[in-house]
Amino acid sequence: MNILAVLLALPLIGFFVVLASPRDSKLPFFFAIVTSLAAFFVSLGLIGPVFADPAHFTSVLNLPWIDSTTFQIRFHLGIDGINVWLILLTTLLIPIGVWISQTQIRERHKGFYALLMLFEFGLIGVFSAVDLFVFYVFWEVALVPMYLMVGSWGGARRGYAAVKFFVYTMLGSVLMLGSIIYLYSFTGTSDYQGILNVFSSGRITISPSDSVILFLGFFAAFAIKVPIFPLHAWLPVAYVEAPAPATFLLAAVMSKMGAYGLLRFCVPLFPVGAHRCADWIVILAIIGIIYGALVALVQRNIKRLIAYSSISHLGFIVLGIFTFSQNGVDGAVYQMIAHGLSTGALFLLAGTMEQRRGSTEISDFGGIAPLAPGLASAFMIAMLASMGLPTLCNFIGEYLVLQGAALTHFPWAVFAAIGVILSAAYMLWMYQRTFLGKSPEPKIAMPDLTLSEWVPVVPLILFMVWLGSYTQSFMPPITAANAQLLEQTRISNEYRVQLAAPTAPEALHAR
Amino acid sequence: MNLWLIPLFPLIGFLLNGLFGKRLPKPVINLIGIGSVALSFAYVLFVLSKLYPLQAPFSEHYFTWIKSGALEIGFDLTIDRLTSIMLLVVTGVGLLIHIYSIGYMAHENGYYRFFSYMNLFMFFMLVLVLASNLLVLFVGWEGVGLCSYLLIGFYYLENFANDAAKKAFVVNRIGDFGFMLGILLTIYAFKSLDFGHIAAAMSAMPVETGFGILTLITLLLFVGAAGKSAQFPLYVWLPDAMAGPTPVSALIHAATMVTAGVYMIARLSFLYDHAPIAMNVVAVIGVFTAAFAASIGILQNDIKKVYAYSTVSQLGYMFLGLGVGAYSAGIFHLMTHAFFKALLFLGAGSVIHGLSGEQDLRHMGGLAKKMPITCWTLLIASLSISGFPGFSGYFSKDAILSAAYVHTPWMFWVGAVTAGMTAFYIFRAYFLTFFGKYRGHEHPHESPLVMTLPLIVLAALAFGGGYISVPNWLSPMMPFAEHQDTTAMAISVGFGIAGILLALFLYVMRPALAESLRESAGPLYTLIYNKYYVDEIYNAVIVAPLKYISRVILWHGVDEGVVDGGMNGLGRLVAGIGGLLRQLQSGSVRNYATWIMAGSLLVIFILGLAGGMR
Amino acid sequence: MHISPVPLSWYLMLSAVLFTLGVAGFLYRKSVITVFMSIELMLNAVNLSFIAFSYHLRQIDGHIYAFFVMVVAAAEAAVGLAIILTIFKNRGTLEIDEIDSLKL
Amino acid sequence: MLGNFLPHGVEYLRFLPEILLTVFGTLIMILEVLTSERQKHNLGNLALIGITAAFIANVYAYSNGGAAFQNMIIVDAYGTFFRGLVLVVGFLCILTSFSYLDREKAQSGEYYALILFSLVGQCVLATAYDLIMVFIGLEISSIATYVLADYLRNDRRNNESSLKYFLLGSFATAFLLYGIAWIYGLTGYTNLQEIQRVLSDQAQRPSILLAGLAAGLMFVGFGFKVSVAPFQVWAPDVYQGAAAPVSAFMSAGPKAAAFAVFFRVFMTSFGPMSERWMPLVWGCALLTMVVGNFAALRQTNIKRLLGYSSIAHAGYVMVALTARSQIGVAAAMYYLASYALMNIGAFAVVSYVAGRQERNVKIEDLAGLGRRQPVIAALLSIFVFSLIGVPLTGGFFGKFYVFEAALDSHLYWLTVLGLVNSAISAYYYLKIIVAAYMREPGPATAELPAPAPGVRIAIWATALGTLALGIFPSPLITFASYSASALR
Amino acid sequence: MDTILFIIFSIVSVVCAFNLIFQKHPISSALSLIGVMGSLAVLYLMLGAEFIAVAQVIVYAGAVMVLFIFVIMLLNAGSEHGSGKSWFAQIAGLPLLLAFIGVMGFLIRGILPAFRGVEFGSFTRGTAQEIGRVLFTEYLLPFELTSILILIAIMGAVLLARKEID
Repeated sequence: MNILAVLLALPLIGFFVVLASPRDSKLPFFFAIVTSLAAFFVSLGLIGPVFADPAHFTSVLNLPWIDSTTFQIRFHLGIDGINVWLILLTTLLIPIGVWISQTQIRERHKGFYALLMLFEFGLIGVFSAVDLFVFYVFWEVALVPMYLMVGSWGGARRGYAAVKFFVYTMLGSVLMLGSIIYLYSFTGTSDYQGILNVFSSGRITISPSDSVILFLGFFAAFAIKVPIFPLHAWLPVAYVEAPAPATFLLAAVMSKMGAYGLLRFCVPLFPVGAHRCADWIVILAIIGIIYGALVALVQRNIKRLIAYSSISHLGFIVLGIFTFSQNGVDGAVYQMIAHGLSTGALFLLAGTMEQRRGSTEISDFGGIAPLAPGLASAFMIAMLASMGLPTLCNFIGEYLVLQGAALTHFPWAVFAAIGVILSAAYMLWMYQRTFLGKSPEPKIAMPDLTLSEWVPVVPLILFMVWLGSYTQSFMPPITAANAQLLEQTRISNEYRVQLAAPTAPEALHAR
Repeated sequence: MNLWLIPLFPLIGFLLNGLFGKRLPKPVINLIGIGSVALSFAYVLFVLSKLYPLQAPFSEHYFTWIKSGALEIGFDLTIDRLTSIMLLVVTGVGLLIHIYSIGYMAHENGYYRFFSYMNLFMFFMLVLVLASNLLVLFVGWEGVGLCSYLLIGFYYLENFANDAAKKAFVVNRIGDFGFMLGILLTIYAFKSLDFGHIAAAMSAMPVETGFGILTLITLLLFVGAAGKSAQFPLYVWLPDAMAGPTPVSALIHAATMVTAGVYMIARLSFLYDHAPIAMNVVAVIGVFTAAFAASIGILQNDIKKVYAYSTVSQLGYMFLGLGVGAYSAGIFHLMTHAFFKALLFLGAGSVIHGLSGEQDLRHMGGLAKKMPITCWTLLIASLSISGFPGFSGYFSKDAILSAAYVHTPWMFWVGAVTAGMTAFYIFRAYFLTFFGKYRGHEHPHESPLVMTLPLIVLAALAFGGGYISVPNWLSPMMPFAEHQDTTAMAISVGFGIAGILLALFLYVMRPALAESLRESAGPLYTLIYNKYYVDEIYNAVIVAPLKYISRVILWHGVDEGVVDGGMNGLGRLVAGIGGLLRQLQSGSVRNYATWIMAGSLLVIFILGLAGGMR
Repeated sequence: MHISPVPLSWYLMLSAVLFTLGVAGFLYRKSVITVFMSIELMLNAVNLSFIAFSYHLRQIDGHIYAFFVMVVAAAEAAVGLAIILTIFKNRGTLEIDEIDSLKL
Repeated sequence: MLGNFLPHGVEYLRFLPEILLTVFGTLIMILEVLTSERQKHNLGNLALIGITAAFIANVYAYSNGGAAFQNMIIVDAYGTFFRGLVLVVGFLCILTSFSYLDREKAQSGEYYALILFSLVGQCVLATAYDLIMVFIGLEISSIATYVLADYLRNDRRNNESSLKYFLLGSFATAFLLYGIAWIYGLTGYTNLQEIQRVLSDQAQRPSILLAGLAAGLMFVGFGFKVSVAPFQVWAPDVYQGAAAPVSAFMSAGPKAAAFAVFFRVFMTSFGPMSERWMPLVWGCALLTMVVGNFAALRQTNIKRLLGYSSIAHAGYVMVALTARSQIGVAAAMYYLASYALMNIGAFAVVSYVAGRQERNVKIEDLAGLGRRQPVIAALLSIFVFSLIGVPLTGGFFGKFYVFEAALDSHLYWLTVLGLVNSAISAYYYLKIIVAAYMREPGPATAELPAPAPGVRIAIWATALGTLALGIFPSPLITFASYSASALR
Repeated sequence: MDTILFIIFSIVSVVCAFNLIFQKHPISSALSLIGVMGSLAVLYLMLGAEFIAVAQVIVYAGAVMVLFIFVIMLLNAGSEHGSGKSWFAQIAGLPLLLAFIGVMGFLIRGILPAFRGVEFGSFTRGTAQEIGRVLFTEYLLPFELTSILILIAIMGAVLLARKEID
């Protein structure tokens, strides 16, 4: 019995079971938490094979799906060093999302849990898809439940936020769909490895210009999802309006879909295009890093601030990917996980604060550290992590990204590092205005974290420390897989300052 | 040899106090907090005794921390002669200050928090010291920064404390920016961060005459050092850092953390030796900072501020020493400074404690009788920092100055004058505190034994510390030409004594004269009194514009205006087009027929006419 | 006696003209009934083309078409007029421009 | 000499579905007189039986297909596909009609008879192999639909919709006829195959311009029936005005049939001159998508919104025609099938929510449907997401198929623009979801009765069908691409 | 001879058509339409379509138009009074029509090859007998289908036009 199949089936089963269970009872929650936890433990089984052979797809699921005269599309999923941790991140965070939903969500729990299950189904699919068509399918499948969660349980402007979120994503993904279809009609397959084989066999060659166009098609979808600088307009409003669990998952997991796609598909499939555009993308990423930080500096709302800060952090990921250097890419992958944990924790705690205060306006808080020391320290740790303090997870990712950038093109590192300074500035300022100082009159009721609220926080913190202090339990498969990936794109420029321009003749055979 | 145990004890202390301290009684907290430090102090002694004479560095590899491609960074600890000094200073002085804190913090709430933070600090400081590669050092580096943030902001209900803490962290981050870039370039240049590797690689490389990669690396690292060790222009956070409890000022902002920059450069001496340009920069910044801070110190009225500026100034001396190539002298001064400056702060703390929180010199005076021990120990400290012959400061400072004299005379002269200023303001503070008649309203009383005992021990060190010849101990690592230049010595000592006498004259014999001088100085006085308006300038030139740009231009302008507004505008445009197209649906059959007619004409035209005769 | 032949194109031209006039009627008349009549005119024009072509081709299929068109026209007339009746019953007008409540 | 004109039995067999439909239709008309008011819906059941029988006959006819009645009709896979499609459409529409007619107190046999007869016309269109059959079939289907559109003759909206449909329809038919006249005059044939032969034959082929004229005039006629811009103007008004089940029927059945014959004529008869009409179709496809989607953005009336959306979807199908390839035809077939399902489903929900005399047809009238009728709302969202083109629904795979065909024919820009269009369309479709799930319940949904069995069955069937087409498309693809090879 | 007849009746038909458009009252329009049909019948005859010509007169002018006039009487539709609406038709209509006729003219006169002229009596197959034969052999199916068409028409007409039951 294929473990990946089980992993994929569990949330789906959970979805239907939750739907079937009676509305006003604890059962939906029960089924949701059980299935999601089960999924988590099942997903642990993915690690072993990956460590054994990180550079290739393991625990592969490859079934015929659409098998007709016109289309042959196989339901092809697989796990390698790049996506294994993302899947574990998903399976870890979904139960947490379910757990906090029982307090954070006030009405219609059943529907919410069902959507969460569907969401997990979509995410696991997105992260493990090997076939482009399958990838696109899951991509949208993950989008829909999130849209419904934001729109149905969100804040005052939920409708606006949800539609904006959906339409933005849709605009990007249709262009990706275009590229996928083109690849299909061009190579006769939509299978990632199949396409790579076709290209590497040299039977079919893309012209550099086509490579660029196709690349941009994919890039549009991923850039909006990440989001990269000028395309981020949907993000703040979505993060602010979404209900706490949705924001938590949106920021922690869903924002990784884009980055993952960039790394998994954009770069290896269209190395020429990637190289042609790399400089521009890096510039955008760096602008995003600094810009997001500066805008975060002056936000008046906690969730907005974190939202902009994650624009800044995600810039690092994109930067790392497009340095095409081992360190940069490793850092990018690591940063995906790290950002998922730290920003997730921040939003989670912001959610509990919102629950207590009924608002996330910074001006509504202040001096709550003595009232809720536990909350304050937990928030502090998450904040330090996202500030990139050593021994906490983000530092590793950011350092490696910067290292890769420095080895590729030093000035990039210089500009990117500015973001690190600013992150301290806005985070500490927010923390000071929220937790420290004299508490505002009239006194606000701010009970400390309850036991059930600690439950989700503790594992997150533990993982932050673990990822930050002992990376060897996570890094080896990532490095190996990335090395393989960079090898495929033949652009592993370790310790090379200037980016080697793709040599035209071979570039045609986009191996 | 299990070096890792050294930092481990404080870490455990931190975890215990941090997690359970709230429920623990004070004695247990003390036991944990101080015991952990005592243990690591003891263990340091044990290790050193085992490793003596420590000819070659002793390293231990524990695990690979980061491995990505060819880049591999291990979590390694190293101990060598340089480290040994730092270890002793950190754990020893640290222990004393911990003990002192029992008395000083007795009545503060958040007692357990204080000790857990202190222990955490000790942990990171020890990691910093023991680190055998730049990245592990950076871990400690950032960690102590964090702890200083936490401890400066210990009184987190007071916004000035929070502001000071934030300022400290952010300014340090600016330094770390340089440090991080330096690390990145080091990898680029040496493919490794390990001190051993770099040293080995360096021995092969020639001295860099022009401005090359080494100079760049060293300068970037120096930016980090300047941030951590409060050198111009990044010194601004240190005076504000006095917002924290006095033991914190003593431990972190006088004895240990602020000297990390000095330590780091000394640690990388082999690198700096190859980058003369960078060396000169270090020296110039150092000597300038020394003089600059000293001049500000003259007119401060807050006793802790006076000592804070003196710390800045003394750190300047150390950098001067490093810059002129006398690393060991720098480290020497680092050590003695740790003793006497810690003593000064603890003494000041004792005074403040005695006056239940009063810090303003203008409300002190005549305390000599009230608190004799404090008075005498502070006298020793003041003489020592003034470089009075026979006291520890005398040896270390003169080691530096004579080296400077050999290297570049003008630096020596500035340093000597600064020595005078130092002596002056230190004794100004001393006399204003203990001499004349009492100007305050509190009821001064001597501090308890638990506080005075550390004073006495430190006094002993501040006096005798100079007889430990650090340069010799370090000579195998950083050769130091021992050239006792008597003239230079005499000059600086002269300046020192002159300063003391002037202070005596102005603040003990003729207090009125000080007032009249102040009148006569006029604008110069106000300029210095307001610390050259540096903070104001920073605020006006950097902070305010940054906030303005971020809020008005970037957020409201670009983000809401262009990025979001642009997209929404596009949406509105599309909807507008849609609105126009809807107008086709006028509902009138005849119009519809007209459209169909038009369409058919179009179609016939395309199919029936286009292309002409074919 | 010899009879001068009429060019076929004249017939086609006539049919085109009549067709156009039918369209013109549709566009410019304002009474539903007359609009409907103009449609009939168009159909007649088309019939003329059919007949003319079938003459040219020496076939009678065109005639058949014309015949079917008539049948269809009759059927349409029945239904169409019935619809017009309902309109008139509910609105009391035949002004085509008044019947524009469904729009935009 | 009449002998060779006598139809053989097999020819009747090939025509059996139409015959059955006619028989049942007539039967219903007769029984109409005999049945009492509350027995009327049995006539509906009878109609359902008739359609089922016709469907079976259709399959049977396919099993021994071929031309019949002097090549008047041809029973090939293509025709069979569309026959089956329109029959399914009719079946579903009748299912949704029961409760509707009850609600409007307008239960009567004529309604069902008319649907059956118009189905006859559509079946004829699906299999027509001669322009005369095209004309007659079109008229049968249209006239029946005119009457259906005005079925609630006391409803002003019905009247107006019917009148507009009727006048403009006849107007367009005149153009079609004129085109037929010309092609007949130029080639001397009205049989599609023969026309193709003549047009592709260098020796006797007429001037391309005149052929173009004929093609253009016929394009106008077909374009009108399938609501392709610039001949789409009637669609929103008519769909808004007619009774919801009728709108559903009109937007699915006649449209599919018209597309069937449209493709058949242009791929077969005018195939030889496809180079010439391709640019035109290209432009029309784009224009149709743009007009349909953009005009819908500010729409507030759901039925009208669906009208615009039907225009937009016609545009996507036209993209498939632009590809001028077998895969294009297959894609169009697939698309029309999935569109029929999701569209009928959406209309069914609308007609259910609309209430007596369709008072609640504004989008905000759906407010709170998600809480009042969670199941219906969920199914509605399936339809909406399918209309948007979200994966695992037929709508998505239809789009994928269509644009795959387009790219195979190197229509890059059309593909990109079409995809962007489909993204824009998400905006107005989502308004439905927003209303159904993200608004507090409004008065319209407050006193909503549970859906009648007929409606429920129809909605479930369409929803499951939509999902099935999205998740297991293989069988239909295979059949479609096989049928497409019939057009040559 | 043919030419003269053609000219006369074509002019008559065109004039009647114009009249149909310019008359304000439906009745007169209807009458002018009958005029068109009559003259067309003659032209059919000249083209050798006897049966169609007769059918034209009987079915069209006879039955259909009578139906029209009957309805006009029934609704006693008065002469129409223009309204400012559908300005688009008013403005764009004429140019479009001119363009249309222009295009048709160009195609018919310019592109269409000159066929053999029309001579009365040279094509005589348009007899009832011929038509009947073809109708019941080749065109059997459409002919049968028209019966359904008529059926629908009757049903629809009854359905829509009958008095209210209630």
